[in-house]
Amino acid sequence: MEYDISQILPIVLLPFGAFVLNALIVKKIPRVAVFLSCLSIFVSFLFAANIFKDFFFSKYASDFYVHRVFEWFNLNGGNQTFSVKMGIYLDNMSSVMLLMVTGTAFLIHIFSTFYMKEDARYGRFFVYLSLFSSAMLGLVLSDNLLSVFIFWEIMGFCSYSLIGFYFEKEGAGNASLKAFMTTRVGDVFFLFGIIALWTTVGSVSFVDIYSAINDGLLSSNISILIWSFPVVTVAAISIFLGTIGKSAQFPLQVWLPDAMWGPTPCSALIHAATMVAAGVYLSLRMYPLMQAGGLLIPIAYIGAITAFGAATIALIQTDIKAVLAYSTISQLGYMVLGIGVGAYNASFMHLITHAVFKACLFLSAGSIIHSLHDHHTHAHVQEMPRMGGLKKKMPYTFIAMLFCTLAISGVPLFSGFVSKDRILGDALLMATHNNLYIIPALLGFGGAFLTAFYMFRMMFLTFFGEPRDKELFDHVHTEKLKWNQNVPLLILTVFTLGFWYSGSFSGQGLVKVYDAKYEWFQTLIKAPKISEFQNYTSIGMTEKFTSNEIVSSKYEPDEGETEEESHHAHSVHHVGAIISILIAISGILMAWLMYIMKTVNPGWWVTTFTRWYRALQNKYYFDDFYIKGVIQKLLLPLNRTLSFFDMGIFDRYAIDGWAAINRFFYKTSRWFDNVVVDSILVDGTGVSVRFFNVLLRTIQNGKIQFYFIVFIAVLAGYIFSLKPLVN
Amino acid sequence: MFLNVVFSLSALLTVSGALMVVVTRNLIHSCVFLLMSLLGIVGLYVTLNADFVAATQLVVYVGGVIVLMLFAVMLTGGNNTKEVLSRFGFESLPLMGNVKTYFWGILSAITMMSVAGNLIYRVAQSSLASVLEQYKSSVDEIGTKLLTDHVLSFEISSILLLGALVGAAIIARPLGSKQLNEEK
Amino acid sequence: MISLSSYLVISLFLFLCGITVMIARKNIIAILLGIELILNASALNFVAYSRFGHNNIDGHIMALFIIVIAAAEAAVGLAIAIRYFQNRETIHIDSATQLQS
Amino acid sequence: MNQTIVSYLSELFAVNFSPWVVILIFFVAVFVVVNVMALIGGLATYAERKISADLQMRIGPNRVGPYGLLQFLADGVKMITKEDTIPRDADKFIFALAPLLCLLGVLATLAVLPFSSGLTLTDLNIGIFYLLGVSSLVGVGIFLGGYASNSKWAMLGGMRGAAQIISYEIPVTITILSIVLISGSLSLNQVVERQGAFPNGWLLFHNPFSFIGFFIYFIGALAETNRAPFDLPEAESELVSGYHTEYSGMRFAFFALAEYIEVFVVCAVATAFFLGGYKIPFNYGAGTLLGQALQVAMFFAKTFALYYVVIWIRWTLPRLRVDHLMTICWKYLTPIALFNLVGIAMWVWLFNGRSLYMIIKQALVISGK
Amino acid sequence: MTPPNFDVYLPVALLMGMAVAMVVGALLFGKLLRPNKPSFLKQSAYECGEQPVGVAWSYFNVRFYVVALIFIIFDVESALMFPVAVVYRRFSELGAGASVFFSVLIFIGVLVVGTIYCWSKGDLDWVRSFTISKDNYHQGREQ
Repeated sequence: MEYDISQILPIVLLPFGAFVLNALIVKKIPRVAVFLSCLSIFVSFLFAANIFKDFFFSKYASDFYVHRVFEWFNLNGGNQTFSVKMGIYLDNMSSVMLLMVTGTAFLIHIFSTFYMKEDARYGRFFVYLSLFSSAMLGLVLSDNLLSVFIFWEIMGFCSYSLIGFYFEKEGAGNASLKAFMTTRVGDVFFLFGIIALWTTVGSVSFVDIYSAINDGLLSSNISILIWSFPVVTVAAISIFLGTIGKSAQFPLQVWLPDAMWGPTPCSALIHAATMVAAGVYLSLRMYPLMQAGGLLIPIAYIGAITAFGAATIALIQTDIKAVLAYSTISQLGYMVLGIGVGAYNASFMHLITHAVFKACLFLSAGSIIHSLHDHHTHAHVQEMPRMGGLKKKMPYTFIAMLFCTLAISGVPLFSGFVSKDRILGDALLMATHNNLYIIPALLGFGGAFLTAFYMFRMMFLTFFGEPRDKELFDHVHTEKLKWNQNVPLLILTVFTLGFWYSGSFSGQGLVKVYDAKYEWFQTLIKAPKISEFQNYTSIGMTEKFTSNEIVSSKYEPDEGETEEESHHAHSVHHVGAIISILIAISGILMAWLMYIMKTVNPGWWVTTFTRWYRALQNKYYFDDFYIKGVIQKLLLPLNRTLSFFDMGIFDRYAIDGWAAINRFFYKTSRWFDNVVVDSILVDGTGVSVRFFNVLLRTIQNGKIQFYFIVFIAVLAGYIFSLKPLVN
Repeated sequence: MFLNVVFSLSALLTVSGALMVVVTRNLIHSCVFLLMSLLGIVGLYVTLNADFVAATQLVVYVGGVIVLMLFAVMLTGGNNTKEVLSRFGFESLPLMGNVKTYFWGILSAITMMSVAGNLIYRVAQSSLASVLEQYKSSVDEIGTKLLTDHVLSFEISSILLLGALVGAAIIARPLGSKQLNEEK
Repeated sequence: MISLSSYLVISLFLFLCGITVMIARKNIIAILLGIELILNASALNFVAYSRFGHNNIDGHIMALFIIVIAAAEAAVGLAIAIRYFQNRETIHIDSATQLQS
Repeated sequence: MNQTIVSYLSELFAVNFSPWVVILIFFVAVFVVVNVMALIGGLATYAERKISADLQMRIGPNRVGPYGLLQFLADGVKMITKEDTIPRDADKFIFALAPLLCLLGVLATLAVLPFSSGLTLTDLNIGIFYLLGVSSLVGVGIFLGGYASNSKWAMLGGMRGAAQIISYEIPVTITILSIVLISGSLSLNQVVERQGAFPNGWLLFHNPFSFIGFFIYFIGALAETNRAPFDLPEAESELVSGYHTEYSGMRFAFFALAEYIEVFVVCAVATAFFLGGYKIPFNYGAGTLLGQALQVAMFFAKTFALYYVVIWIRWTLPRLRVDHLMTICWKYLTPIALFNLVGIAMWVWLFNGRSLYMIIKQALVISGK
Repeated sequence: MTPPNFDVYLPVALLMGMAVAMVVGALLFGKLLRPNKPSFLKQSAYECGEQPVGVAWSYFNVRFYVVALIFIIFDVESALMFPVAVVYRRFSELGAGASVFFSVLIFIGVLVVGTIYCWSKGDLDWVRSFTISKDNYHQGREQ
């Protein structure tokens, strides 16, 4: 299966070209710019679909990757040359990811043409979107950490400018700044990890890193200050910190809710499909590193904590987008938990499914917000308490949102169930093996319950019951099927069904890879077997196939287990599936009791657990902690001390002293310059030149006749000097 | 015998003409004396059996160059541009254009004369076959040489003439008033 | 008796007169006259040598080319003199000391 | 090879003259020729007046002598008895020199005129070139004459005259050059010898280019001799009398004489170059003095015919404007003359110098066979 | 050492001498006959009866020079062409006609190029240079 690079590169280059072109023409003809963006992303979607088709139907789909490399630049660093090879790394995971990203991005583009229609900066939004999509696709296709980092930062910039898209609002500006800064914290560590890997491996290419891990190159120690750690641990921690920053994990999740200031489609793009997924994607790519670094358990803890805590905060949110934001955080937490418990395949699956239904959810919220227009404040309404009973007004959005909610809350037949259930099942399995995993597993199950609860709370508050704001409700038009409002939602809705991913409702399936025995996701996505990358050269083109044999279908990410182990795993997974189904149903039931039947009064909870409630309202005081604690108590004093050192000590003594020394020297040199150079050398030269000038000017007068006299004199001398002719 | 007469006459003409060219101050007179001296040279050529060269001298110089000179003199204001006697350039050197000048000129002339006398002496010493053939036409020989041996210089001289024509025409072309104002 | 040296002496005299004119006169046209004298002296030398030397005609041809060159030189030189006079109302040689008009 | 009258006589009488006799013969011949020329010049004035009177239906001079034939002698006497005034601020030296130069230039051209195959004074083998060079003295003379008499009219006339003469020397020279290409010699006798007695042998009808060249030469010659319609230098209606405004008496006479003799000379050259010169049919009386006399008569007859044409033109055509004069010279005559030169060069190259008549004859003969 | 029949040049010398003699003799002879009463008016230059103003030797026009320039170039050209013309026919009869013809053609063509240049630049026409050189003359006088 020979791959031509011209089939792969357009996926990145088309949106980027659209970005460049639009940046030029957007001021003049914004509509053309919009059309170009949509067209470019659609064409790259076609390319991605073509690639996915090849991977899907290839006999070698089990394990195959394309690797195109060319030398980018070559530094001489440390003890070895640092050769960065800009390259394309395309394997099963990338192909699936490409399909997901381009598809959702295309639908989001389409929806944006509806949502941003009346906006003043209609075209500019699409310029950002194009750049953003191209950056994400480039990250998916890039084969080394450095280019990953570059695209990563481009996405950071795009998220900054998209979150701050309505920069007239003060909150938007702050939110964009906050998002930028917070992700920077992670990116610094990420860069540090890259450097650490480079100094050890001498390359930043994935495959080189894999082979280096396999050869145990990374077990050498790197010394930070006085302590020394093994490189692999340091690199794993740093890169995972990058993931934390990017996909809003536990300590650094604060930026994501504020990022809701941006327009809703960009929220859908950033916080559902692409950017936050990029962190998880990086962690998955670096899964062998995490494994080798022994980092799985902390990752599991962080993921579980994030999932549960975000879910708890989401319970009391009244802003529809805030609910979605926290649900996003918690779902990302599930993915990270999946990585932690070694459910590589399931985690990636949850990434995909979550991307689909969360994009759909955001878009639905967008269409709701767009249709709810307050005529007093001339603003769109996002508050759930003012909604309600919208089911009759906007049926299509209702259908889409209902399906997505069912999916996210893990109801069977839906995609969320398949992926989340597998993660939880693996967590449970690991818990049976290792006691340390008990807490993450429990937190995961609790988070699932809460997820079901608050999602349906949102549903009920939005669509069911009586309209609480009558006037607002009356202004809403009954929606008709519009190609750029509802059709993208419905298309996404179709893909929230579970069997697309794992054929059957509860397991292996109908949809299979071509002549594979088991379901396609299981077959395609595997943890990279680093033993295959050894003595592998990453220069030039590489296409690697393994044999045709399809590995045995077990939910375990790592294979080669004995029979009873796999049987045990089967049983555990069945248990986990049953538990999560029960949990989901109970959560939905509770929401129903609270907000439809009104038998359970939410106020009671509030009054009973007041402090918890306040803590939740303040998001566990994270912002206060960061602002009051970290920034004011830590950074500002540090800043002051630094400035004192800088101004008081360094400036006064070092710089002023240096200046004093210089002054002394310049005085002496000025004296030297004036006396010796000017008055002796320069003027002396001038005097001598004038002297010779006076001498030569008299000879060099333009008088031809004088020259002639000289010529005659010379001739006479010559003739006198002739010797007599010999005869 | 007749040859000697012609020779001495034309030599006298030449020498006196050249001397007058040196001495006289009037430019037109200088041109006329130059013409005289050139006619004398024509006579000398004739005594040297160089009849064609003599005729060429007559045509080119008498017909062309002298007329050109006269025109140029008239164009530059005839001879009523008084010859300013200015310093020669060095303070140490004498004024030019007066007696001292001629003193210097004659001094240099004497030096050159001695040099040339010494040269002539050597030439006379060197045994030159001074047998003179019959008088015969030089035109055919010159034509043959021009077409065989010296054909290249023959053509190149046409290039030279072209350059002289174009260059002199460009230099001497009367200026438009605009150009003149620019030059002011 | 007519011999080579008599012609040489005449041409030498012409040459010296030319040099004297070139040195003494301050008028550009007069200097051109001197140049003509000098050129004629050289041409006369050529012809005299071609007559009294081993008798071949090349000396005549040299004289011809000298005349050609003299004509061209006179043409260009006088043109320069005229232009100079047009630019500044004189053709005094000593006022022609800088290279720009 | 160099035919002179002395060599002809020595051949005729089969004797060798001693140098003094040679000089004597030459002196006599030259004296005769010069006086004849002076006579011709004088008669030319009379003829001019008579012919003009005839053309204008007047009578003309008829008092002095039979038919006023001695008028020119009377004029000569008048001239020689006139007081010659020299302007106060004239350049005396050049004022005296100018007529001498004119006369010198004109008389020196007489040396090479082929009056007959034997009786020509001398037949230089650079004849025509020598003639051109010497006649260019006239231009200098006219210019100096104009310059010396410190008068505006004279100055203008002198400048014009010099410019006109040197300008019209170009087409004349080039035409003569093209004729030399055919005849292959510079000596006028040779040129005449190459022609035939009958018009089919003349160089005029040698080929079309030479036919054109004859007229170019004739116009140029008219202009060179300051004859009407080219008498700009002495245009009495514009410049009072041109370059000899200030001349009076004998000095003026020299100018006039030089002009009339020059007209004769150019006519003679035209005769020798184009009209077969002294050739008489069947070369009658060859080798005898009678034959020479006939040749001289033939030569003079042709020349006087041309002279008559010149006078006729003068009294027929109006005078040109000066810019028209220059335009005719530089923009018509010179290019045509150059074209003629190239054409004749090609003719000589292609037909080996055979004349048109001979080519046609050979063609007829060949076809006749 | 007089080479034989050098005396072909004798008539030339005699003619020149006769010309000189004619002029001088006539003037001397006339001196005996003619009156000599110079007066102021008689000796003043003729200016249509007016008092002559200034001197006639004033600045003249460049067109004269340009004409003389082109003339001398053609003169030299003809001087070089004459010997070639003399032997031209012989060469062509010897069969070297083509080469000789083309060498002559080149020689003339180069000069024709120069003439065409002067023509195109207007050096050959009289009036233009007159109109231009008139104010040139005034410019010269103003300085």
